[in-house]
Order: sequence, then structure tokens, then C-alpha cells
Amino acid sequence: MSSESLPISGLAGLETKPRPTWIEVLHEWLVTVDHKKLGIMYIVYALVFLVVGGVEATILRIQLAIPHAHFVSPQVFNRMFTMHGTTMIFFVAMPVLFGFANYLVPLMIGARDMAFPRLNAFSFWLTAFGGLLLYFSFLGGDGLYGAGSTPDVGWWAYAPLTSVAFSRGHSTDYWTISLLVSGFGTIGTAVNIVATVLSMRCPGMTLGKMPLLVWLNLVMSGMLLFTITPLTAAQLMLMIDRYMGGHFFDTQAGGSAAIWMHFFWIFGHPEVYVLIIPCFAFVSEIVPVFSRKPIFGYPIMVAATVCIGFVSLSVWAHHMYTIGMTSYENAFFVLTTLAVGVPTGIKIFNWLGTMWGGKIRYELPMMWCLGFLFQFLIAGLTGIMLGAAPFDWQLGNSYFVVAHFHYVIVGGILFALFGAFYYWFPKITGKMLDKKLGHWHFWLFLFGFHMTFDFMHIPGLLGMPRRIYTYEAGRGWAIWNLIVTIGVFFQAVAVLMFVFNMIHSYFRGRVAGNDPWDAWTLEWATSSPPPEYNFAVIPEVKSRRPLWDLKHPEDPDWKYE
Amino acid sequence: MRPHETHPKDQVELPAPTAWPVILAFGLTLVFAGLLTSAAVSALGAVLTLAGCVGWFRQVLPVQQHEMVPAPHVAEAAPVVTETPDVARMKVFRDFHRARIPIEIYPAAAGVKGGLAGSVAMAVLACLHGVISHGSIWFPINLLAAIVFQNSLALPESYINSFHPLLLLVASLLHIVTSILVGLLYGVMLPMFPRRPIILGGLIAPVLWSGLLYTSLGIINPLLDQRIEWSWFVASQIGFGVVAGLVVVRQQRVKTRQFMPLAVLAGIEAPGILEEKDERSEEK
Amino acid sequence: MRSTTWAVLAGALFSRLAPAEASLPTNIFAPVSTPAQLVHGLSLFVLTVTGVIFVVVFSLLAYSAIKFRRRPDDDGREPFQIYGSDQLELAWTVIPIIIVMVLFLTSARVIHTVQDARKPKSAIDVTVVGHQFWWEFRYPQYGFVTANELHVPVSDPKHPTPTYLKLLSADTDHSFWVPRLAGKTDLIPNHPNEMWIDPHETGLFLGQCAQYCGTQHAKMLLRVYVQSREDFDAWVRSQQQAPAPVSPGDAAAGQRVFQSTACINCHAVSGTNANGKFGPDLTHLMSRSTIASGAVPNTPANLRGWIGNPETFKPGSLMPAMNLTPKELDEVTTYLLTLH
Amino acid sequence: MTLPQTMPAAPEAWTLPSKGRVAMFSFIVAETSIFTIFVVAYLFYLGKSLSGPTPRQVLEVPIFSTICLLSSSITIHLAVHYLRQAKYAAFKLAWFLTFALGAIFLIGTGIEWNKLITVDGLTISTNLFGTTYYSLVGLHASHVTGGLIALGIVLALALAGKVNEKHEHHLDVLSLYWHFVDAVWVVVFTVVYVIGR
Ligand code: HEA
Ligand code: HEA
Ligand code: HEC
Ligand code: CUA
Ligand SMILES: [Cu+2]
Repeated sequence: MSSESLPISGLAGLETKPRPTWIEVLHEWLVTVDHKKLGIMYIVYALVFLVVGGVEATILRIQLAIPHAHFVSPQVFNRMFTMHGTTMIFFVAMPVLFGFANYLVPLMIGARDMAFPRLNAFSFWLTAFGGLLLYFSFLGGDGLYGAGSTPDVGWWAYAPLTSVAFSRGHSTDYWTISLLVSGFGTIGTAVNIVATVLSMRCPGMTLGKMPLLVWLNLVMSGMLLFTITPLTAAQLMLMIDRYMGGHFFDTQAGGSAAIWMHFFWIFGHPEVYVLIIPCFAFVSEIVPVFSRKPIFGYPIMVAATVCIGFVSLSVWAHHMYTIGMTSYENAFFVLTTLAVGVPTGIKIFNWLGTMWGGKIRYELPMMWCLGFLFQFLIAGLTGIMLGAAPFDWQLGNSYFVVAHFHYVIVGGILFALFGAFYYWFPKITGKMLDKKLGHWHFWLFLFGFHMTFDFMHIPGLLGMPRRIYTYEAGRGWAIWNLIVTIGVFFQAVAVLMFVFNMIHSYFRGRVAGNDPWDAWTLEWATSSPPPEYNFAVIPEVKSRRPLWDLKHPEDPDWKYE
Repeated sequence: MRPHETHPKDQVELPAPTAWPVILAFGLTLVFAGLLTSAAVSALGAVLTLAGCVGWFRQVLPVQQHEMVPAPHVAEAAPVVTETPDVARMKVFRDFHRARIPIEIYPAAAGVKGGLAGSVAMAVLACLHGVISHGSIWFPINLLAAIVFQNSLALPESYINSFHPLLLLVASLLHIVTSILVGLLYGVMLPMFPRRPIILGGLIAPVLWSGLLYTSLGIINPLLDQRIEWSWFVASQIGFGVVAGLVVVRQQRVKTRQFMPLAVLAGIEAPGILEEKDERSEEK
Repeated sequence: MRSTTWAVLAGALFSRLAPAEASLPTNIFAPVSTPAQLVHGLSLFVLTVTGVIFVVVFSLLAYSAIKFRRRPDDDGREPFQIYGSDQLELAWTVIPIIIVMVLFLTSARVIHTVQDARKPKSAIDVTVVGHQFWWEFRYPQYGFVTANELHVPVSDPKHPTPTYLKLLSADTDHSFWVPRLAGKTDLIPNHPNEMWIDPHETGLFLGQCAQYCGTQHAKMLLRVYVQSREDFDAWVRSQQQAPAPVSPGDAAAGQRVFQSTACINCHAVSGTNANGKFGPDLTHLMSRSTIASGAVPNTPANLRGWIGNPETFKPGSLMPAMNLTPKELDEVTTYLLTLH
Repeated sequence: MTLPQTMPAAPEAWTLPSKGRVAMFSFIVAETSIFTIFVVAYLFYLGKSLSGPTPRQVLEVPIFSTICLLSSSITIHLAVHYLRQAKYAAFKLAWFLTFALGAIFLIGTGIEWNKLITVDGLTISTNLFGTTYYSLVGLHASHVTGGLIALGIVLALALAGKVNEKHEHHLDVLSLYWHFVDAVWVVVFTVVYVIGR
């Protein structure tokens, strides 16, 4: 096969040079500006923090398994859930999605790298250092309670809990500053993705011919540009309050606690759509390939995503239904929140339409995506329940909300991500992931996920609020909490098997070849792993599935698009 | 403009690796971290930041630093192959190609027209009921608008029978929007059932949704639920369905499509149904 | 009528969560007060609608996942390549829009009904002030202050006597949530809120703070006693009285300890020189069945333990250990036990 | 069948927007968002200070600084225009004027703040007005400062003769940033000195 004769300088190609020392390897990764290496660094970084965040979740769950447990003190518990939430959102979900975007977008548009490779590296390192700074809080200073200065104000850091009066020491500042630093990295990456998609496409690839993954990452980046700076602004205001005696959120001086909520959620809600849209992208690439049909309704999929992007900027106060807004404000946000369900539903129906009439191959990427489809459906519907404000007056800030968002994040985002791993690991490393281990991973994780997060809805319906380190025995919550906790261990084992699978397959996996899945987008036309320059010559495309056109010259897509 | 392409084909130009981004990032982080630890940290950070800025600047300006990477000759690129070269094809188009029946359907326009027409029929019937049973044309209008009223059950009879401009506005808005939406549905779905579209759209569908409303009206609009007379209501819905259905069916010549397969009627776009684009004119 | 049949059916569906009161005291599906009941009705409707959507879409997904899998005897050809269908897209856009409209309008009506209800003259007023980590209840109509356990009269649906709660906060954000009585409303400093309840049954209703307010957010519990009108009036009268003079002996010694230690800086006992506002009013401490906002039952042993070192029951609460000698501890406890 | 790989000999022009401009526009979007939040905070807190000086009492409309800053948009536009035409002397002059006008603006702000702090006793911690005023104007001033540093570097390089029309593109992108900074000032000015007083 010709692929072996290509001089590749990626991960698997080092046999043509003398083996480098580990210092040289370290240096190579430290100074790289190659989008593929940076993508891999983002992904590995996120995986490490996934385990860390998972350990924090496990600690939470053990403490909550029985009423009045003494596994950890309330101070430690409060730090754990704050760190778990902050880590998972900012240092797991965002980096891993940026990692995939970084890796795949240039390949899929036939480019050699991102528009600004050095900015790319800079943004990655900012994100990485931000996370390390957050975790340095365990060591830095002695705070008030002796467990370091780790933040304990929840991942939304509501005022005035974060004011100097109620949050002494530097714990809040660690939250603020580490997110500020990584926030600059996020802006850099978003700018880079937009510039890359708009300015670096190969000839023939009009906006209407880009793979959906590219489109969706463009929408995600556009949303980020609008939405991350409100968080930066709020954090700067908080720092002015805490360091310079400002009064933005100082209720004693006439300031407003509610305005922090508005600013945070103006960021916070679009942020969760930023997280899910790249996962929609993975599903939109994987489901067609394994159903052996093109995506159903490509233009509508793009339009629906853009629609979601815009509408989601107007729904934020559905996180604030209980703070005492007027009935008109509440009703407005009910309308916009429910409205977001329409384009989202369209996407589900389009994926359904893609599967319909196909010849579905149940390889691991498709299995994960099928899980995504079922679970995202459920999660979206529990979201609709929360969107109906009066229902949220009961369900809000309870474990029902925790169950809703973990359903969509673990059952949606993580499932789609695992699918993406199994799908693109061969491209990134040149080796297939082991199928047997993969099946163990899937079924264990599926079981653990449902055991934990299906039953987690019930305590919420029975009145259990969030962020409590223990609870009373007589409320009917104990048995459900115990079941929820047990499920976590299945998930942990599954994730460990997955990590082991990746390491094992990297060294001993079956060679993948260029195109193990018989897919249709440009990344499968180059070797696995791709050479540093991606493509020997920049390709030219005529349709949305350039490889389909090559594989089926009598029935190419461009005749019908 | 890609400068890489102007070089000889066995070399590709790529941006050179550089340490300045990581140094700058580290420096910026330290500047902020000093706020949490000590000023010395910030000072060190500031130094690194400055160095990073200068170093990076010189990487990019006046000309970008790059490295040359060997690339293989074009012919050595691996071939693109598949295990399933054959594709199933819908045979529909060929059969109809000669019959010259217009395949194009315009569901949206027909649907909107149908919905609006149907809305008139429904409104006439409802207001007729209002005049006959309660002596007031405003009766059904106000009942509809009461969907947003809190405590609507406490409204007195005289209020419900009199004219209120705001309620008229709300009711009209709801009425027209819903009629257009349902009309759109008719425009889209009736052509898929070319044999008996009027029975479906004029009778079955209205009765179905009236049934749904019967179970849920108590929570949706309690005042309407209390005052509604179901026989008149179902009649007005059937009025809508028949009129809207007729308009849609007429516009889309649904009957003439009885012999088309469902895939065509549902507007499926696929090779075999779609016309092939001319190779020359395709260029989007 | 129809709504009753429906509610019975829905109740049967959710029978696992239907009230067995003693074991599920904070079940949101067992409302006894109008706001909670209005929310309950809407929630059943929303659950039904989303349930139907779920069944339909789930079935379609399951069907396509099973029916269109590649068979072992597959002919090796790619299936029909379908690009889309504008008609179908239109259909499955319009139907969700209609569903959204209905859900929105219904929700809007319930929002208005609860939030913009007109306050009758017969309403009881309570000002609730949230503190880290306890509840202050002021009854302006009756002129007294109490803490942690709220008493309200039962309300007859035909002649309602609702209780209107004005919600304020002395420090951070809190949230008043007693699921069987109403949805939750937050207490935000510099942002007064209002909510109302009109329980139709007497009894004890439990809840707790539902907005993270700091270390002991978990033990900021709520107890609402709904009483018959006579019982409520009797309770009010007893709360309005100042405590009887303390008999000499340990209790008097305890009162001296109380008044000479920092206790009076934070606590108030009416009729004495203790008028601190930072901690709960202790005038009728013994009329409460729990202390420290539900953290532990109000027994002499617990009281003594609490005063000796609050950290043992509620680590992170804002009452410091008072470093009293065991004798002083006994005396203060005896004194507090006289505060009925 | 190999990857379609022809770079057509005489292609229909495959033109894409310049990545520098796209990046700068994207960055400007993000910056617009952050300024919007600070403006919203400023407007929200108007009239809500519990004590201390009010805008009307202490703010003087900075007409001169504003004129300078807005004129600098014109000069930078001209500068890039001249560079495109290789009129180096005119370019350097216009660029220098831009830098100078921007510097005057900053100095003006500094003088204004000095007066507010020493004479009126208004600091960032005095009251809500002080907090929101210094934050908003300060945020803008920091952006002006960043811009001035960039302008200054270009000026130094230009005076050293190292700038030619090959760099026109970069300077065009930089001028976009400068126009943005000016546009923000229009908004800030309106909100703080017109609406707010
Ligand atoms: C990946 C992230 C993600 C996604 C995609 C969503 C999607 C949605 N979310 Fe969720 N949400 C979170 C993450 C996410 N959420 C997080 C992290 C929180 C908590 C933050 C915190 O407090 O810490 C939260 C909290 C949250 C709340 C606040 C609860 C509270 O704190 O009181 C609400 C309220 O409206 C809500 C609603 C919704 C809705 C309506 C959607 C919709 O977008 C769902 C749309 C999808 C569907 C509806 C299903 C498919 C559609 C169909 C089958 C068509 C037919 C359907 C209809 C016509 C309705 N979410
Ligand atoms: C991307 C986001 C993300 C992800 C993936 C998760 C994953 C999980 N989360 Fe988390 N969660 C949040 C985001 C996320 N969460 C946020 C934002 C909050 C709100 C925070 C706040 O209130 O401020 C939250 C809050 C939250 C709470 C509520 C805390 C409270 O309100 O008091 C709980 C409780 O059970 C919980 C549990 C879990 C569990 C069991 C998982 C599991 O799915 C984790 C999967 C497990 C692993 C990945 C384990 C891997 C571990 C190993 C391999 C090591 C094995 C080690 C041991 C067994 C010790 N999360
Ligand atoms: C610095 C403030 C402070 C001081 C001094 C103080 N307390 Fe407290 N006290 C509190 C606070 C705050 C609470 C509420 C704790 C909670 O529920 O989290 C409280 C609660 C109590 C309670 C429980 C009240 C209830 O209704 O449940 C008792 C009893 C009590 N204190 C007694 C005392 C005695 C006796 C002393 C002096 C020997 C004292 N306190 C000194 C602040 C103080
Ligand atoms: Cu008070 Cu939580
Ligand atoms: Cu949201």
C-alpha cells in the first residue's frame, strides 16, 4: 500500500529518523504550532481532567449515598462540587471539543493548518495554564477552612456570596482569575476557527459544500465570540469589587445581586449550546457514514443550527425563573426557551431521516451516536419541562435540574464524544481501537449512566435541592441517592477501560489505513495519521462528499446538489 | 493565495514551530497568578510577557518564519477506494419522465391560502354561534383570548359578551397564526394522501384534534372549557378542515397525483427522482 | 369532571410518587395549597405532552434503528441516497411550533395566576428574612419575631385566608421552598420578593433553603405548621407575650451568664436587655421542636451541646463556640429551657 | 481514482475573504460584547448610587479629547490610503498624527480623572457611579492604550524606513481596530456624558 511509503512526521512516522530523546519529544510538543498536535494536546488535557472531575464527582456521590454521612466535611463537599462543575465545563468539555475542532476543521476543508497557527498554540497554552492555576488553589494560601484556597462558591459564583464579606481569602479569586485566563484562550480559538473556515477552504468548497462538522464549529465559534466576553466582563467587575472596593454587586451600596445572575447566564446558557453543537457535528458526520446515506436535509440542518445559535442568545433567564422577575419577563423567557426546541427537534428528525432507509452498520461510533439520539431526546424534553416556568418553580435548583443537565451532558455530549473517539482515533493514530474493549466500555458506561442519571430525577421530584452536603432521612431520598451513587462506579470502570483501550491500541492496535470506515469527507483521503502538511496537494472539491464522488463516479453528488 | 504552492512540488512550506506562544501564555498567567500569591510572581510574569510579545512579533513580522517540509510526489498518494461501489437507485423518475406531469409541488403557498380560507370559515361559524346562543359576536372571540387570562373563570357574563379591543387583537392573532400553521400542515400532508384528502383533512383531522382538546382544554383555557358547546365547536373545526382542504387540493391538483409513489408525494429528493444537473451549468 | 378523571389517571400513573405523606413530605406531586396546585396541574399537562412526544419519537428512532440495519444477506449496494424533503421538513417544523404555542400560552396563564394574584384583606403577612443559615420570621400585624418554624392558619378555599410572605435577605441569596405549599421563590439582598400560600389542610410541611448560600446551606431547613384558626390565634398570643420572670436558682444564674456573655450581642429575648439581631430570637425558643433551623431536635441535651460547640451539629454555622465552663453551660441551658 | 487534486491552470477565481480582516472582525464582535455589558451596567446603575457625587455634579463633557480621537480615525484612514499609493512621507505624517491624537485623548482622560479624584473625591470605590464610570471609561482607555502601543511600534518602524506597501494589509487590519475603538467611544460618550448627566 502506498501509504507506507509516504514520509510522515506525525506520531507513527518516527521510524524513519533515529528515536528522539524524551527531552526532544517534550520540546517538540511545547513549541509546536501544528493544529494536529495542538488538537491532540487539547484532547489529552481534557481526558486527564475528565478523570479528575470524575474523582470529584465520586467523592460527592459517596458523601451523598446515605443521609448524614461523614465522608467529607461540608467545606470540602462545597469545594468539590464547585471544582467538579468548573473543571468539567471549562477544562474538560471545552478543551476536548476545541481539540477535535482543531484537528478536524483544517483537514475537512482541505487546508494545511489553521489560519493563525501561533495564535492556536497561544490559545491552547492559555487554556491549559488557566486550568493548572485553578488546581493550584489546592496548594496556594491557607484560606479560611484549611483545605487550601479552592473555590467553594458553585460554578456560577453568585453574588453576594463572592463578595469579600462572605468569601474571605482567595478562593473566589482562583475561580475568577483562572477562568479569565482560559477565557482569553477561548476567544483566540474562536477567532481562529472563524478565520480558518471563512478564509482557508480549498477550491470549490463553497460554504454550502462544507461538511456539517465545519459548519457547526463555525456556528459554535460565532456564538462564543458573542457569549464568552459577558463572562469576562462580569469577572472583571467582580475583581474590581473584590480588589478595588467597587460596588458592582455590593448590595449594601445599592448594587444588585441579580445583575450578576443576568451577566453570568447571558454567558452560561449560550455556553451550553456551544458545548452541544460540536457534538451535533460529530453525530452529523458519523450517522450518515454508518447509515450509508447522506445527511438528510443538509441546508435545513445548517439553518436550524444557525437558528439555535441566535435564539439561544435570548433565553438565559430561564435559569432565573425563581428570582422574582415580573410575570411578563418570565413569560417572555418561557416563549424563547420553548422556541429553541423547534430547531433542535428538526435536527433530531433529520438524523432520523438519515437513518431511515439506510443500511445501518452498528460499529462502535454508531452505537454511541444511537445512545446520543435517545438520550438527547429525553434530556431535551426534561429541559422543556424546566422551560415551563411554573414547573421550574418546583423543579428549579433541585436534583431534577442536575439530572437534566447531566443527561444532556453525559448522555449527550460524552456519548457523542466517545463516538467521535472511536471514529477518528484511527485517523489520528493510524490504529483501530480494540473492539472488544470498546464494547465493554459502551455497555458498562451505558448501564452506569442510566443507573445514575435516570434515577437522579426522582429526588428532584421529591423535593431535594442542589448543593447540599447531606440530607434528612425521612424524605424518601435516601434509596435513590444510593442507587445513583452505585451507578458511578460502573461509569468509572468503563472510563478506565476506555483509557486503557486508547493506550493499548496506540501501541498494538490493528493498522487502520487511510479510510477504515469507507467515509466521504476529505480527512479520509490522506494517510492515517496525516503528514504534517495534511495533503500533498491542496484538493479541489465539487460536492459535499468529495470521496463519494470519487468512489461512485457514475453517481456523484454534484449532479444532484 | 497559498504561498506553499509556489514552491517545488516536493517541498511544502509550513509555519515554523516556536516557543514564544507558550512563553507569552505562561507570562500572562503569572501576571494574574501574582494577584493570588505575591507581587514577585506578577513581576516575573510581566517580564515573560514582554519577552513573549517581542519574540512573537519577530516570528511574524516583517515576514513569517517558516520551515520547509518534504512532501511526496503526487502520484504516490494513496488511492481512494470503497468496498461498495454500486448504489441503489430510485427508478421513479424514468417512468414519469415522459408523462410530463409537473412534479413540483408548492406546499407552502397552497397551505397558507388554505389556512386563511379555513380561518374565515371557522370564524363565521363561531361568531354565528355567538350571536345565536349569546346574542353577541364578541362571545367566542373573548373566550379564545381568555387563554392568557389569569382567573378567567371569575369574569362576569357581561364582560365576556362585550367588545374589548385588546382581546380582539389577541384572539385574532392566535386565530390567524394557528390557522396558517395548520393550513401549512395541510399543504404539506394532504398531497401525500391523494385518494381522499377531503375526508382526511375535512373530517378526520378536525375530529381528532377536537378530541385532543376535549381532554386538555381544562388546563389550556379554563374559561373556554367551561363555556364551550362541543357540537358547535366541532362543526366550526370541520368547517375549517373542509374549506382549507378544498383550497389546498384545488391548488395542488392532488387528485392527478394518485399514481405517484409516496416518495414523490412526500417531496423526497434523491437521484432517480431529482433531475440531474447539467455538468456545465453546475458550478455552485 | 374531565379534569378530575384526568388527574386521577395521571395520579395513577405517578402512583409511586403519590403521597404517602409521612414518607414523602416534600413530594411536589402532593400539593395542598393553591400555588402548588396550579403548578401541579400545569406540570401534569407538560408531562403528558412531552410524554407523548417522547413515545412517538422514541418509537420512530427505535423502529428505524432496528428495521434499517444492515442484514447479513445484504447485497453489497449502497442504499438510495436521499438528500432531503422540504415537505417533510415543513411538516415537522409546523407541528412542534403548534405544540410550543400551546405550552407557552398555558404556562403564561399559570404564571399570571400565581404571580399577579390580588391580595385579599384577610391575608396574613409574614416578613421572611434569610440569614446564613437560619430563617427569621416577622409578623408585623401581630408585632413579634420568631425564627426557623413558621406558623400559618389553614385557608378555606371558599373564604381564603392566604399568607403572604415578603422575602428579604440579610446576607447572601437564599430560597424558600416548601414543595407541598408552593414553588420556590428566592430571597435576594436588596431585591424584595413576595410569594403566597393558602394551605387547605392542617399539618406540618417540610422544606429547605434551595439556593446555595454558603457552608451550611444543607441545614437551613424549613418547618411550616399549618394550624386551624383557633390554634393559630393561640400560638400568636403566646408569641406576643414576654417571658415570665425567671425563678431564682440555676435559671437565674443562667440568665446572668447569658446576659454577661456575648449571647446578647447576637440574640434577642424580649423583655430583657438582649436584643441582638445577628442570631435567632430566643424569646420562645422552647416553642420550637428543632434548633439551628432543623439541624437537631430541641432537647435539653442538644441545646447544651449546641451552646457548648455549634460545630458539632452544624460545622460552619456562624455561631461561635462560646467557651463556657460546664457549670455555666448547665445554667444557661436551664435558663433557655424556661423560654417557652 | 485518486484525490481530485488539480489546481486549475486558469481557474475561475477562487477568492476567499482575507483572514486578517475576518479575524479582526471576529475579535471586534467579542469586544463589542464586553463593552455592551459594561454599558448595560452603567445604564442600569444610573441614579442608583446611595451617596456621593452624581454625574451632573462632576462630569465635564470632554469635547476636545473626543474631537481628537474621532479625527484620528480620519488620519489613520488617510495613512493607509497613502501607503497603498506608496506616498511614504504622507503616510508617516498621517500615522504620526493618528498616534498623537490618540495620545492627546489619553492625556485628556488622565487629566479628567485627576480632577475627579483629587478635586471631587470620586474614586472607583466611592459609589455606584464611581465604580461604573471608571470601569467603563477605563476599559475603553485600556483599549486605546493597546492601540497606541501598536500604533507606536508601527510609527517607530515607519520612521526607521521599514514599512512599505507590502504591509498595507496588516495596517489596514490595525486601522479596523482603531476605528472600532473610536466607535466605542461614540457610544461611551453618549451614554456617560449625554444620557447619564
Ligand atoms: C449541553 C447542554 C444543554 C443543552 C443542549 C440544554 C438544552 C435545554 N435546556 Fe438545559 N441546562 C444545561 C445544559 C443544557 N441544556 C445545564 C448545564 C443547566 C444547569 C446549569 C446550572 O444551573 O448549573 C441547564 C439548565 C436548564 C434550565 C434551568 C433549570 C433551573 O436551574 O431551574 C432550563 C430551563 O428552562 C433548561 C432548559 C433547556 C431546554 C428547553 C433545552 C432545549 O434546548 C432542549 C431542546 C430539545 C428538545 C425539545 C428535544 C428534541 C425536540 C423534539 C423531539 C421536537 C418536539 C419538541 C417540542 C415541540 C418541545 N435547562
Ligand atoms: C461536562 C460536564 C460534567 C460532567 C461530564 C459531569 C459528570 C458527572 N457529574 Fe456533574 N456537574 C457538572 C458538570 C458535569 N458533571 C456541573 C456544571 C455541576 C454543577 C456544579 C455546581 O453546582 O456548581 C455538576 C454537579 C454535579 C452534582 C451535584 C452536586 C450538588 O449539587 O451538590 C453531582 C451529584 O451527583 C454530579 C455528579 C456527576 C457524576 C456522577 C458524573 C459522572 O458522569 C462522572 C463520570 C465518571 C468518571 C469520568 C470517572 C472516571 C474516574 C476514574 C477513572 C477514576 C476512578 C476513581 C475512583 C473510583 C475514586 N455532578
Ligand atoms: C456571634 C454571634 C452569636 C453569639 C455570640 C451567640 N450566638 Fe447563638 N446563634 C447565632 C447564630 C448565627 C445562630 C443560628 C445558627 C444556625 O442555625 O445556623 C444561633 C443559634 C442559637 C440557638 C438556636 C436557636 C434556634 O432557634 O434554633 C441558640 C439556642 C443559641 N444560639 C444560643 C446562644 C447562647 C446561649 C449564646 C451565648 C452563650 C449564643 N447563642 C451566642 C449567633 C450567635
Ligand atoms: Cu440559605 Cu441555602
Ligand atoms: Cu439554559
